[in-house]
Amino acid sequence: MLENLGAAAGANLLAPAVLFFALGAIAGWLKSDLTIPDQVAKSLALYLMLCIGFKGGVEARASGLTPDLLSAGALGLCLSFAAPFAAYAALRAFGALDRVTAAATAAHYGSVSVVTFAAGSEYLRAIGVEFGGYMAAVLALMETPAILAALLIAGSRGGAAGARIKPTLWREVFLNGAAVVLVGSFIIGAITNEPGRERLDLFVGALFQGALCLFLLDMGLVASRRLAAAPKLNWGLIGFALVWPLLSAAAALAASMALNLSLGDASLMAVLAASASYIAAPAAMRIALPNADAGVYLSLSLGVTFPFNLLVGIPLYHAIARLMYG
Amino acid sequence: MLENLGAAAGANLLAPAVLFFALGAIAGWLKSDLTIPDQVAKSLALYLMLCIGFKGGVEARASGLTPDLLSAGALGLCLSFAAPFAAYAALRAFGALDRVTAAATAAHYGSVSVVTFAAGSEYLRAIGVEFGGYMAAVLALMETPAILAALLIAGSRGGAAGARIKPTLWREVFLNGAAVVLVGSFIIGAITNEPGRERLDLFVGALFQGALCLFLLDMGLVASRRLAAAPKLNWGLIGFALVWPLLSAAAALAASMALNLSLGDASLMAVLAASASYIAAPAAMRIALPNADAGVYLSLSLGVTFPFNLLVGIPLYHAIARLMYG
Amino acid sequence: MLENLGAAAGANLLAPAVLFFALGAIAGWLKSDLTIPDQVAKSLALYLMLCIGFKGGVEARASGLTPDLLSAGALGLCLSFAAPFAAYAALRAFGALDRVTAAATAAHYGSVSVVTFAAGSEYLRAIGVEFGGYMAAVLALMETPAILAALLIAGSRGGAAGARIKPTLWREVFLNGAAVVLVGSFIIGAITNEPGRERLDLFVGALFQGALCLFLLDMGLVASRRLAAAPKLNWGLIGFALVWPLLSAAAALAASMALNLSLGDASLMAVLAASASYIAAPAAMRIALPNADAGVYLSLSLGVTFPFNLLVGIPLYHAIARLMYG
Amino acid sequence: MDLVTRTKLEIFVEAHAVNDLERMLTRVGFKGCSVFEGVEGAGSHGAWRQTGVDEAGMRLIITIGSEASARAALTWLEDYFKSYPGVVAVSEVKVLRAERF
Amino acid sequence: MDLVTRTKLEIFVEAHAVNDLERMLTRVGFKGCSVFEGVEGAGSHGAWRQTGVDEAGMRLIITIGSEASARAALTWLEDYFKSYPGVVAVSEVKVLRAERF
Amino acid sequence: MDLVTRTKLEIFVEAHAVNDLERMLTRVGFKGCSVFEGVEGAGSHGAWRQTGVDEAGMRLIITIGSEASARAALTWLEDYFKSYPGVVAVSEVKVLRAERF
Ligand SMILES: Nc1ncnc2c1ncn2[C@@H]1O[C@H](COP(=O)(O)O)[C@@H](O)[C@H]1O
Ligand SMILES: Nc1ncnc2c1ncn2[C@@H]1O[C@H](COP(=O)(O)O)[C@@H](O)[C@H]1O
Ligand SMILES: Nc1ncnc2c1ncn2[C@@H]1O[C@H](COP(=O)(O)O)[C@@H](O)[C@H]1O
Ligand code: NA
Ligand code: NA
Ligand code: NA
Repeated sequence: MLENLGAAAGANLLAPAVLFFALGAIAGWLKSDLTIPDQVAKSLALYLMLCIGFKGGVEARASGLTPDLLSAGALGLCLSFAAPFAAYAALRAFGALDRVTAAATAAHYGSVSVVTFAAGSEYLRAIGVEFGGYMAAVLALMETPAILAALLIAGSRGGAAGARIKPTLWREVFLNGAAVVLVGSFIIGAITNEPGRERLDLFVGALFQGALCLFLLDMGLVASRRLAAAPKLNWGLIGFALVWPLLSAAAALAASMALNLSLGDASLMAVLAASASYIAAPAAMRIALPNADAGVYLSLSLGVTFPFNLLVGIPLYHAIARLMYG
Repeated sequence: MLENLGAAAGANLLAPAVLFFALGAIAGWLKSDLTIPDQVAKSLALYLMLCIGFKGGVEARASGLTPDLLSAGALGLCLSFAAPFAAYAALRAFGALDRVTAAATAAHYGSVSVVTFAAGSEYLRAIGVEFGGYMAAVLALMETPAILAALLIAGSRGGAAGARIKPTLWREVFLNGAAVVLVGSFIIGAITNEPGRERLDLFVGALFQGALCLFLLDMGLVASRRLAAAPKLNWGLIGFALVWPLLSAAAALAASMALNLSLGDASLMAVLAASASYIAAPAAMRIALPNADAGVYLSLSLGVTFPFNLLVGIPLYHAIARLMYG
Repeated sequence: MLENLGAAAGANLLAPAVLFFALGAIAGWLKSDLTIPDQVAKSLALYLMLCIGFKGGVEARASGLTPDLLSAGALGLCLSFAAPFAAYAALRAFGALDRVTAAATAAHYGSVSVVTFAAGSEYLRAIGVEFGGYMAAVLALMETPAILAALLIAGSRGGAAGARIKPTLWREVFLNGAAVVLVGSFIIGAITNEPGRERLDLFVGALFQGALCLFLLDMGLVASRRLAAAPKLNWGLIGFALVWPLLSAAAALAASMALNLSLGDASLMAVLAASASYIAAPAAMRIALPNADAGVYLSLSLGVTFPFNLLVGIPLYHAIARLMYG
Repeated sequence: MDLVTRTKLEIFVEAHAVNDLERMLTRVGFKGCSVFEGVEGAGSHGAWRQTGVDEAGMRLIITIGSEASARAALTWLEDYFKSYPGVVAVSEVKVLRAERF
Repeated sequence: MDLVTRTKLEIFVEAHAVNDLERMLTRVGFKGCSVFEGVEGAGSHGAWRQTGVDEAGMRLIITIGSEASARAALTWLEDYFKSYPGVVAVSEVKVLRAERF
Repeated sequence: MDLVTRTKLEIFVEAHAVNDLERMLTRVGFKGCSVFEGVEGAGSHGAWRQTGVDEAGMRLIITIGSEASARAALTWLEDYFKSYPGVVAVSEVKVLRAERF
C-alpha cells in the first residue's frame, strides 16, 4: 500500500505538467525574465476551461442524470458555502488577519481552482481511475457559493461606493468569463454529444495536455514571483495554507463516502475542496472587499496552497481515498 | 424534402462552432466580462485564413485548372463588383442612409466574410457534399471588387486629405493582412501539394475545428456587444440585413446553375454572395470614407447578417440549391 | 551527386515553412499591414523552444550519455567562444565598423539561431537523415559563450552605469526566457522520457510543424521590414553576412569529422555555426554594449544571414557534409 | 489655428471600474476618453503586474474636457478612492476645435 | 542639471494613420516619438474597443519637440481632423538634453 | 476637494531597465508608478517596433511625486541616459490626497 503510494506520488511528480510548473517556479525564483505574455496566458486559461467543460458535458450526457450527479452537486455546493465560515475562524485565530482580509481569504479557500482540478483529473486518468464527467459541473457549482458566504461574513460594506458597485459585483460573481466558458462548454458538450466530440477530439484531447504544461509553466512563474513579493506572511498563515487543504480534503472524502460516490468522484471532490481559487475569487474580492489585502490572499492561494496541492496533495488525497474505500 | 431540410438545419444549429457563437452572443448580451484577448483573436483569424487558403490550394492543385474554376472565379468577381450598386440603391431607398454611409455599407455586402465561408464549408463537409478547393480562391477574389465599386459610387472624396491617404488605401485594399495570408497560403498549398499537406495535416485539419469554435465564441461576443451599442438601426436597415442575403444567395444560385457549377460550389457561392465583410471592408472604409457611420455598417454586417447566415442562412441556401439542382 | 544536391535544395525551398517565410518577406516588402501580434509571436517562440528542448531531452535519454554527446558539446562551446574573435577581426577589416558595434555583431555570429536550428532539423528529418537528440543541448550551450567573448573583446565598459547594470546583464545572459525554456524542457524531456513523450506527442510533434510555419511567416515580415529600415549596410557588411556562414559551416564540418560525429550531427553543427542569434544576443548587447548600433547587428543577422541560411545554407551545408563524409 | 485651454485627467483605476467611470465621465460632461492598459505598477495598495493568471491590472483613462466637468469628476473620484485603489492627475492642455470638448 | 521647456503633443488617431503621421512629424522637425495602443475609447465618432475582430482602435502618439515643430504639426493635424477621427492635446514639459528635441 | 501640485515624470526606457528604475524611484521617494508598453517609436538611437521576434521595445513609466524626488530621479536619469537610450519629460500636475505622493 505505502509502496503504491510512493509510486503514485512519484508518477505525479514526474508528469510533464508538474515538471513544467517546477520549471516556472525555479525560473521565477532565479529572477529569469521568462514570461508567458498575458494575453496568451488568459487565452490558455479560457481554453482549458473550454476543454474541461466540453469533455465533462459529453461524458455527463453519456452517463445521463444519475443520482451520483445530484449528490455530488449538492455536496459541492454545501462544501463551498460552508468552508469560508470555518476558514474565517481559523484565519482570525491562527493568522492574525483583520476581519476583511480574513473574509476575503476564506472566499478563496471555499472556492475552487480550475487548474488544480485539471491536474487532478489528468492524474486520475494517468493511473486509470474513472470519474464522472459531471464533476466538471460540480467544479462550476463550487466557484461562487464561497464568494457569497464571504460577503455575508464581511457584512455589507455600506458607504457611498457600495450601491454603485453592486451590479458590477454580481456580474463578476456569476458571469465572470471563466465561469461562462466552463458552464457554456459543458452545455455545448452535452448538446452536441458524440458527433461534436469527434470533431473536437484532438482540440480538447491531445492538445489539452500541452496547453496545461504551458499554463502551469506560467503558474509556476507567477506563484514564485508572488511569493517573493510577499513579506507579510506569518507562520500561522503558511500553516493554514498547508493544513487547511488536508482537513478540507478529509472532510470531502468522508462526506463523499457517506453519499456513496465512486472512488474517482470522491478523489476529485477532495481535490476541489482542498483547492483555493486564484481567478474568480480575487476578481470578486477586489470589487466587493477592496480593503482586504490582496498580497495575503493571492500569496496564500497561489504561492502556497496551489503548489502544495499540485505536488503533494493530489496523489495524497487519492491515496487516502483508496485507504478509506478499502 | 422538407424533413431533410429540418434535419439539416438542426444539424447546423447543433454544430459545436455554431453553439459557441451562441454562447458568445449570450455572454455579451448578459454583459459578462468574457473576452478573447484581441491579439489572440487576431491571430486566430490569420490562422483560419491560412488553413482555408492552404487546404484550398492543395485541393485546387489536385483537381487542376478546370473550367469550373474559371467560371466560379469570374462569377465571384462579377457578383462582388455588381452587388454594391444594387445594395446602395436599396439602402438609400429603405434604410434612409446618407450617401456616404450607404456606399460604405454596400461595400460590406458586396464583399465577403471569411468565417461565414469557413462555417459554410464545414457544414458541407459535415453533411458530405463535395466542393472545389478553388472556392477558397474565389473567396479571395470577392474581397476587393466590392470595395472598388463602393468608392466609385461614393465618388472621389477630394479635399486635401484625399491625396495624402491614397497609397495607404490601396495598400489596405489589396494588401491587407488577411488577404495576403489567404492568397499566399493558397499558393503555398498549390506549390507544396500533398507532401506539404501531410506535414501540416493536423495543423490545418483537426485543429481548425477547434480554432473556429474559439473564434466564433469571440464573434458572438463582439456581435452582441456591437448590437447593444447601436441604437441607430431603423427597421428598414434591419430588414435589408436579413433580406439582402436571401436575394443575393438566390441570384448566386441561379447564376451558378447557369454556369453548370456543382451543387457544392453553388452552395458556397450563395454563402459568399450572402455574406458581408467585417474585416477588409471596414478597414478600407475607415480610410476611404471616414465620414460614413461605422456604427451602421458594422452593426449590420456583424450584428445582424453574420448571425443570420450562420444560424439560418447556410443550411437554407444549401437546401434551396438542392431544390434547384433537383 | 549534383543532381541530388539540386533536388535537396528544391525540397528545402518547397517546404511549407520556407515558403511561409518567403510569403512574410514579400508581404513586408510590399508594405502590407500583415503582422503576427507580438504576444503571440513571443509565445510561438517559447513554444518552439519547448518542443525542441523536450524532444531533444527524450531522445538524449534514449541514447544515453554517449561520447558523441560530449564531443559535440565541447565542440559547440569552442566554436561559439572562438567565433566572435574571428568575426570581430573580419568586421573591423571589411565592414568598417566601430569597435563596439563590431564586437556586438560578432556576438551575434558566434551565438546561434533557434529557428535556423529548427528548420535544419526539420530538413534532415524530411530527407531521412538521423541526428542525436543531444544536439538540442548543444544548441543551448552555444548561446552564451559568444556573448561572453564579445564582452571580453569590447572590454569592460566602465563608467557609472556599468556597476549598476551588471546583475541585469548576467541574468539576461544566463537566464533569458528562451534559454530557460530550452534547457528546462530538455531536462523535463530527459526526466519524463517515453511516458511523457506519449502524452505530449501531438503537442510537440505534429503541431510543431504548423507553429514553425506561422513563426517563419512572422520572421519573414520582421526580416524584410528590418532590411528596408537599414540604409547603413555597406557591401563589406553584406558580404560578411553571406560569406561568414559558409566559412563557419566549413570549419564546423571539418571539426565534426575530426571528432567522428555522425553525418546528421555534423550537418546540424554546421547549421549552428553558420546561424546568427537574433534573440539572446541582441537582448544582451542592448544591456552590455548600448552604444553598439542595433540597426547593424539586427539587420545583418535577421535580414541577411537568417534568410540565406534558411533558403540556401541548410541544404548546402548538408550537401557539403555528404561530400566530405563520402 | 485656435488653441484653447482645457483640463486633462489621467485616471489610474482597476479594470473592473472602467465601465462605471466611463459612464460617470459622460454624465459630468466629458465627450470622449481613451483607455490604456498598464503592464505593471505599484502604489499604496502594493505592486501588481499583468500576468494573465491572477492579477487584473490597472487601466489609464485619459480624458480631456472643461474645467467644470473635471471638477465634477474629481468629486466623484475623491469618493471612489476612499474605497478603491487608484490615482488621478489633473493638468492643463491646449486643444484644437475647443467646441468638441 | 539643465531642464529646458519643450512642447509635448499627445495625438490620438486611428491605426492606419500612424505611418503618415510619423513621416509628417519627422518632416516638421520632431526627432522622436513613441506610440501606444489603446484598448477602448469614445469620441464624437462613437465608441470603439479593441476586439481582434472588427475594430482597428486608436493609437496614442506622444512626441516632444520645439514649439515651432509643434505648430507645424498642429496645422497638418487641423486639416487631417477635418476628415478623420482624432484628437490632439498640447502641453509644455521640461526635458534634459534639450539639444535632442 | 484639495488639489495640490506635484511633479509628474514620463520616462521612456528600454524594457530591461524598468526594474532598476522602479527601485531607484522608490529610493528617491516616489510612492508609486505605472508602466505601459509602447508598440513602436523612434529616437536618436533609431526606430523600433514590438515584433515578438527581435526587438524589446520601450516602456513608458509614469510616476507622480514631490519635486525633490523628481530632482533626485532626474540626476540618476541624466547619468543613465549617457549610456542608454531614453527620454524623460517633466511636468506639473495636480492631485487629490497629496499626502500619498
Ligand atoms: N505616484 C504614482 N505615480 C504613478 N502611478 C501611481 C502612483 N501611485 C499609484 N499609481 C498607480 O495607481 C495604482 C493604484 O494606486 P494605489 O491606490 O496607491 O495602490 C498603482 O498600482 C499604480 O498603477
Ligand atoms: N475628450 C477626449 N479625451 C480623450 N480622448 C478622446 C477625447 N475625444 C476623443 N478622444 C479619443 O479620440 C478618438 C477619436 O475621437 P473623435 O474624432 O472625437 O471620435 C476617440 O475614439 C478617443 O479614443
Ligand atoms: N522626442 C521624442 N518624443 C517622444 N518619444 C521619444 C522622443 N525621443 C525619443 N523618444 C522615445 O524614447 C526612445 C529612445 O530615445 P533615443 O534615446 O532618442 O533613441 C525612442 O525610441 C522613443 O520611443
Ligand atoms: Na476549496
Ligand atoms: Na457578399
Ligand atoms: Na553561429
